[in-house]
Amino acid sequence: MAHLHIKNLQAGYGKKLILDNINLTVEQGEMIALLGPSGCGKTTLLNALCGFVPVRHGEIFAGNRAVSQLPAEKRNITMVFQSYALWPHMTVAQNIGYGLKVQKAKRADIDARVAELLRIVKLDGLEHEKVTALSGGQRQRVALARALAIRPDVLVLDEPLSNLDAKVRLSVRHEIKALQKQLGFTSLIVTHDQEEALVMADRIAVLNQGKIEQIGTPEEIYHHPSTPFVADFMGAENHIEWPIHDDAFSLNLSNHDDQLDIYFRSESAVLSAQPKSESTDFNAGLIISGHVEQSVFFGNNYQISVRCGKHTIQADHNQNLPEHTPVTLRIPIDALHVFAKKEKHSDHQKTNIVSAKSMRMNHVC
Amino acid sequence: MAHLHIKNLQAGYGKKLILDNINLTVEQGEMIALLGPSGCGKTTLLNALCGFVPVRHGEIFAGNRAVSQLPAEKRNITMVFQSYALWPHMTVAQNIGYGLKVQKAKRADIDARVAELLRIVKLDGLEHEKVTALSGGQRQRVALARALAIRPDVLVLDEPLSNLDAKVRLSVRHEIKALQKQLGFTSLIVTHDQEEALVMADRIAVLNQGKIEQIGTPEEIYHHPSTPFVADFMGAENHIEWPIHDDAFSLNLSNHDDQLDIYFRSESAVLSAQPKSESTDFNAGLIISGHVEQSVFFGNNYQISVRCGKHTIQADHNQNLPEHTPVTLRIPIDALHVFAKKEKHSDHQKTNIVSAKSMRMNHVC
Amino acid sequence: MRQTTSPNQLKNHLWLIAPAALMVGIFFLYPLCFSLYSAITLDSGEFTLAHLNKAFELYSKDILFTIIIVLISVAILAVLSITIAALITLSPFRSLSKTLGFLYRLPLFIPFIVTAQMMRTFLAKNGLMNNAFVASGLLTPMDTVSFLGWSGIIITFVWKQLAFSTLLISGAMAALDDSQIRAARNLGASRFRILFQIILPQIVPTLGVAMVLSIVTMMSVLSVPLMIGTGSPTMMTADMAFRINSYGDYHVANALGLVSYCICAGLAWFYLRQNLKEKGAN
Amino acid sequence: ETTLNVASAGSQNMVDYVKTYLAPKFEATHPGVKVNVVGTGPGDAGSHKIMEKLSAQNDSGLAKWDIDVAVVHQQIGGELVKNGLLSKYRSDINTGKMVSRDSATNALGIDVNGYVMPMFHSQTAIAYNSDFVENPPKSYDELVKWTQQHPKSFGYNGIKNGMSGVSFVTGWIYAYGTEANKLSSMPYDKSVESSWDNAFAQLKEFNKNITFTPGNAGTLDMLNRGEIFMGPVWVDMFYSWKEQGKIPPSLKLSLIAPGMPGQPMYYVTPTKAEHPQLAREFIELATSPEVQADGIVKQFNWYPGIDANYVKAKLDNATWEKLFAEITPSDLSKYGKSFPIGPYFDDIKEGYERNVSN
Amino acid sequence: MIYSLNSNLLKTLNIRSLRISFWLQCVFILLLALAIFGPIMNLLIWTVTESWYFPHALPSQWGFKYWQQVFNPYSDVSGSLFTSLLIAVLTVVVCLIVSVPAGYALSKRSMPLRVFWMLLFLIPQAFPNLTVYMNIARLFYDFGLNGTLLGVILVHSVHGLMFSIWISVAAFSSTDPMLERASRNLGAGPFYTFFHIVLPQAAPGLIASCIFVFLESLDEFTGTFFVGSPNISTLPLLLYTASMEGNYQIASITALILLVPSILFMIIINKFMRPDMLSKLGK
Ligand SMILES: Nc1ncnc2c1ncn2[C@@H]1O[C@H](COP(=O)(O)OP(=O)(O)OP(=O)(O)O)[C@@H](O)[C@H]1O
Ligand SMILES: Nc1ncnc2c1ncn2[C@@H]1O[C@H](COP(=O)(O)OP(=O)(O)OP(=O)(O)O)[C@@H](O)[C@H]1O
Ligand SMILES: [Mg+2]
Ligand SMILES: [Mg+2]
Repeated sequence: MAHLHIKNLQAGYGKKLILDNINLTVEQGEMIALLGPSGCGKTTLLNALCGFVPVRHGEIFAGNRAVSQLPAEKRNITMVFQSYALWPHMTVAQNIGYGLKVQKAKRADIDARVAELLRIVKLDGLEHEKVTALSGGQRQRVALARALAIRPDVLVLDEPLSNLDAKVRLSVRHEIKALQKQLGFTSLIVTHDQEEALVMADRIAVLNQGKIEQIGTPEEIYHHPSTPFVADFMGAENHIEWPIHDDAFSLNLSNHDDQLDIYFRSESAVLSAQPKSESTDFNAGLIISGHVEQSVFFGNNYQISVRCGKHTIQADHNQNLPEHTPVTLRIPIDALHVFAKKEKHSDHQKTNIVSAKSMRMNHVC
Repeated sequence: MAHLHIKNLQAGYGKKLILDNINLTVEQGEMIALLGPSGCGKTTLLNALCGFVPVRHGEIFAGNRAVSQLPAEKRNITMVFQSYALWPHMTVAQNIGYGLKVQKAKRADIDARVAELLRIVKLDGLEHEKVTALSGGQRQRVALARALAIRPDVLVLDEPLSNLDAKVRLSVRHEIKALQKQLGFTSLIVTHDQEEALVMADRIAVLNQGKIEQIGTPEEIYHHPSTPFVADFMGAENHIEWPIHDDAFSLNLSNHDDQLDIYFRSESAVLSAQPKSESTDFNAGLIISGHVEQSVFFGNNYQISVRCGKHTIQADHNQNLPEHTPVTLRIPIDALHVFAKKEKHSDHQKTNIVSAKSMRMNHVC
Repeated sequence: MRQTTSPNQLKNHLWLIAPAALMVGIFFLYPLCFSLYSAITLDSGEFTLAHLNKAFELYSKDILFTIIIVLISVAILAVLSITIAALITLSPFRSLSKTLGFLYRLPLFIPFIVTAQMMRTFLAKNGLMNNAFVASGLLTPMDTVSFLGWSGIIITFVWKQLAFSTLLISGAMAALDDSQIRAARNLGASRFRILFQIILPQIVPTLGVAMVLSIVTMMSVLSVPLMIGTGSPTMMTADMAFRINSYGDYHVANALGLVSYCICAGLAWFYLRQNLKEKGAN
Repeated sequence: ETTLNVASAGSQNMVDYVKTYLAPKFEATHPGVKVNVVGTGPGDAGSHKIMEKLSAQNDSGLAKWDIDVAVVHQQIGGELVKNGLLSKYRSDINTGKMVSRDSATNALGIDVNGYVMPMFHSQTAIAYNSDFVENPPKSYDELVKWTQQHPKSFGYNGIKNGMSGVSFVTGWIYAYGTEANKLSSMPYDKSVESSWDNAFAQLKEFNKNITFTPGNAGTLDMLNRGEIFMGPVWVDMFYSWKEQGKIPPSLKLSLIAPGMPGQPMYYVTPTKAEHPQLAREFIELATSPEVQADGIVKQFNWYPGIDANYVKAKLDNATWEKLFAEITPSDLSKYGKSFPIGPYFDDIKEGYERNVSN
Repeated sequence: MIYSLNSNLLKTLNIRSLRISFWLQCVFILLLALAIFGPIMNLLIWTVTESWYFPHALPSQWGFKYWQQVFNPYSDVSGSLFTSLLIAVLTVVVCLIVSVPAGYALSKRSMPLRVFWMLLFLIPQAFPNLTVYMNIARLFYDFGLNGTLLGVILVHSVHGLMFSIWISVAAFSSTDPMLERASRNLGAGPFYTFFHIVLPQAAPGLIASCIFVFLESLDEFTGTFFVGSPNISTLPLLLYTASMEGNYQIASITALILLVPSILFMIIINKFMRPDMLSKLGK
């Protein structure tokens, strides 16, 4: 096990540059989640690490070895493929033991290690099954065991859960995390599911269009997104652009003459059925009045769409409300993600309005 | 548009019986979600409706027509396929207009209808693209438009969202729902994602091993599951079997000499950091004491794994807790789903301990 | 998604095969019966094994020769087409594999008889090949050897069939999931290992089809042994032609045909058995 | 318009001859008739296809067959007669009485009198490269010695790849087995075969010192390419190739003692030819002294099919001399043999397969 | 520092090993190219050879004499070429007509006796057909098919059926059955669906199968002779005659002429000849 260090990485296909200037360090034993929308280059990054996409520029270090010019088979960065990529002509044990066989390990050692891994991934007794006879979750675990068998320096996982169904996904998610803690391998996991990233990772890197937008702990990323993109991607689905010339909205920030982008989550909007009172609330940064447009049962609560002028705002509420009920939404100041209005596309600056907490965050590396 | 009525349906492959005695009525303009684990027969049911799997027994009525013996092309029950099944050699417009072309509609009428649908699914301007050039979400909408173009009696959708990524999924989900309200078609949507079912459907049918376990409104299904399977499937991930001979657990029900299966959600467990006090709480049906095993950041809250004897109970909490903190969990009586211990595998009886509310639920049809 | 079938559909399917089956039946199987019949009967119509005996007595060496030639050709063919297909799929140098992909297909478009004709003048002792070697100083005129004969037959078969079998095999390799190969490299396997342990085991069925079809083709070619082969032993097709042309003896010729068919069928059966076994395992 | 179908076995030269020389001549005298010439391939195989086609038509009982005139090899000519596929026509045409060779009446022991007209006569002989072989062998014995001194320099094509090799083997049997006259005439005696064991054994020994060639043309080709310096060839083919410049002028012919067989090509007409009368007229034209002289001898240097005296009269001396430039008339008459009768011929071939090549 | 040193060393090592394999592969390709082009070169040389004696390494006299001979008004090469092409194209058509439905049916795994049917179509190639053609000819005389184009086309089609069926089975198996369902679901009958959905999907594979049938037909002469002559004369027949009697120039020229349609066909069709079209063979 060793740490992984990516320096100024550039990679792409043909003339297309997909990854630009990626800097990322994964500490020994750490698990970092790469989060990002489809097509942002997550798989490309893993492929560059493993040697399936040539590195244009920059360097990759696994432990102390510079690996970016090594062929794939020499890198000792092992991948768990999204589609598992198990070999259908081999049994479970053969699949798992393959990497060791390649290293010309002794038969007995291989068997011992395979048995150990089968135990770890809880597949004891299935070693002689053909992998085609396994269910999705079982295959996933075989793929994991196969990657772990050779004790790689670094383990990278490409959306290991996206092919699984909801229940199985939960259990495999727990298993991977538990194994990672137990065995302590350095790992990089790709996902486009924010919940998955939050639950599994020690730190999260949010990727957008081939660039890392933010790196930080799950809490940082969730509560203090550093760009509108991250805010939006992390589930702050309500977005308003300030100033709005509409009485329904009132913003309670120190300075609001700026052009602002404001994001917040439906769950942080506190909804009350009485109309807007002028009492400036304790810490309500944004107060919006409107009326219920739709109310949808969401399990433990209802998601209420509130119509406020031209905007539809989503808010969670613990009970159903009939349509057209007039309501007031209060969003606490520290639940608002406020950004200076983007003028150039590539350059978002978080305004200094929002508390000093946001200062804590900066790009690692 | 017409209602769909399924009576005593049996279907299967070869000798295997997959669906047994399915009874289901979808009212005109209603949307029912079929929810169930992988392999329970959801796709098979849709296939039987559409005529791709022969009906062994029973009858299907679409409107007033008995359709179960008609060939697929005569049924006018249109399907949106899980994999879209768009025709790669046709453009978007040709895909959408195909059904009308089959009906020998006039060129101009087809064009008009295609244009209308493109507008509805917000794909204006893409009519001459090859479908292979579209993104996943766009393809999904083409598939939907194609199915709607012929104004089917009934629309069935097979996991229309499972191939989409999280953000796109949300927006397509809203679109389908909005279209359904707007156009008022009768529909049956298959999913294995409970949230999706809750949000989209007027009623939900939970399928397990080829049988309908429960039918009801989202609220009924969520709050009053009628079998342990439904409770578990709807996210009540904590399960204990009563009696437990362990002081850490105390159950506060009228009679508890019975053998019971108890399910509850992590979000309904109220966690307090002070140790168990003997004051019998207002309505706490179950009180559990234990200590924190793990605490995972989950976005708007933390999921705490609490170790209580041999059990690990998940509970939501608004703040992080260090490991080994002793805690007490209180679960209100109406958040407990209590079932008489299953003695025969197939026969669950909800005990009459739990309030009369549960009596409201019974299998529709 | 697996298919579902109702009895109704089955009937449809049989009906769909009917034209092709009838065509083969009437225009090949039926006349074939006469041949088979003639192989095991006397002129008077009595059953006899005499023709088969004679075929073995006179031509056992040729039968053996034929089998050996065909097997050697097929072995070389397999090795070469696997090599080429593997280079096309695995080579890190895209331009090389593209060149190769174009190159190997050329012989596909050259009929057997043209191939035989070309090879006959190419492989001869003073043919273009040896001349080229001599001109380039690799050989002296004294060292040149003629490849006409068994080696020429093999070379010609391989040359001609290479395109066909490589096309099938590289098709099968292309259809393999790329990530399976990546997974193996990722675990440290060299390209050779990947070829032998990951790719080949999975393309065995296609390799089988390619080889069976090639064997069948080679067993039935007459022009090559006639034009390239010299002296004896020779291929069975040449014997059959000789039997007919020289003696007007259809019985023994047909007996030889029967033997040849049995060899083909035997090899095809060998393949099918393997294939079915694998199917059964899954 | 009527079409006269002519099927010709043998080399493309022959087909071309019929197509480009005979057919226009015939069409000129028969307005409204078109001659359609098909080549069926060189060697016995070509003749055999003709026979198979005719028997197929015979078997299915057609009233009219699709070949009017065929050019076939001697052996097949005999078999065609035996199978009753030919009509007897020689007496119907004027040139019928101009034939003098024995082969016009007897094809490997089968009486073909009246059914066939020879197109031309051909002969096998040993071709050698005079640049490298100064004193060509004059007999089989000398040839054997020569091959011992020059291993692999003599080549022939076995017996499966064409008739020149078969001729050579037949000549071998004439030399070391049974003399030609006995084998070329009836009656057949099965026991004769047993006396050839020694001859075959020697031949097997002989084969070790030689190169096998791929076919009649293959022998000529290898001679041309300098891969062998000597080998048995068909004289007609030899001359055609030489004429076309496909073999060097240094190649010469020698007919060795005790003799090698030759054979004619036959013009025949099937029993149920669609145009029997036209067929007869066509053959008449083709065997007329003028055509034989101008077409067969002058153009191709082939030995004429009809009696030489009729032909010689139509030719200038120089042309006639050229015909015998390499093989003198006396050699030809001394060493030009016929093939043995069918059963012996089969015995020789099977004996070879059994004792030499097996 | 250690990093960069290390990486430089590794880079050179690595590049060297890559280089070796690069050159090895180049050599292999070169050898293959020589092996493939050598005989073809030889063929080309023979077409313009007038005489080529020992010990000349190259022809001693070059020229187009034999081209004139081939194209002389009597030899009817262009006629034969046309006939050959006509037959080849019609054979492709016949094969397509029968093998499209059969291939479609056989692509369904549920087809009873699938292996049996597949083997059945192997037989015409598997049995040495020299002896069978005689019987076919006899049969065709009975039917009155002898000497007709139809007869020759039938014989060629039977021969080509192996390729067309085996490959179209592969083509149809690789189409997505869901697409078919989607069409039925929208009210299209089985035939409409087949022609509008399935066939366009399978087209590339079907076209690939055409190549093999086309080539098979151009290669075939024994059957043509038995069934076609004297009325039908094809180029391979001429080629065969010329080649067997050692008339290399004529044979080479004829071969070259024969190559023209093949290569044209290839160019037209090359884009459909993706190897992966054939990948389902044997599955
Ligand atoms: N082989 C390729 N050739 C050219 N472009 C490619 C190739 N593979 C991917 N791309 C492009 O590179 C970009 C990044 O692709 P990548 O697969 O890394 O995305 P991703 O983040 O993994 O997305 P997803 O979540 O959908 O897997 C995309 O725009 C894609 O179109
Ligand atoms: N063509 C088939 N032949 C035989 N069995 C089948 C076939 N298709 C499905 N099955 C079986 O029928 C059962 C139900 O399958 P079905 O596809 O209806 O499940 P599902 O509920 O749609 O699951 P998923 O959520 O995974 O799509 C499964 O056990 C499956 O193995
Ligand atoms: Mg990806
Ligand atoms: Mg399904």
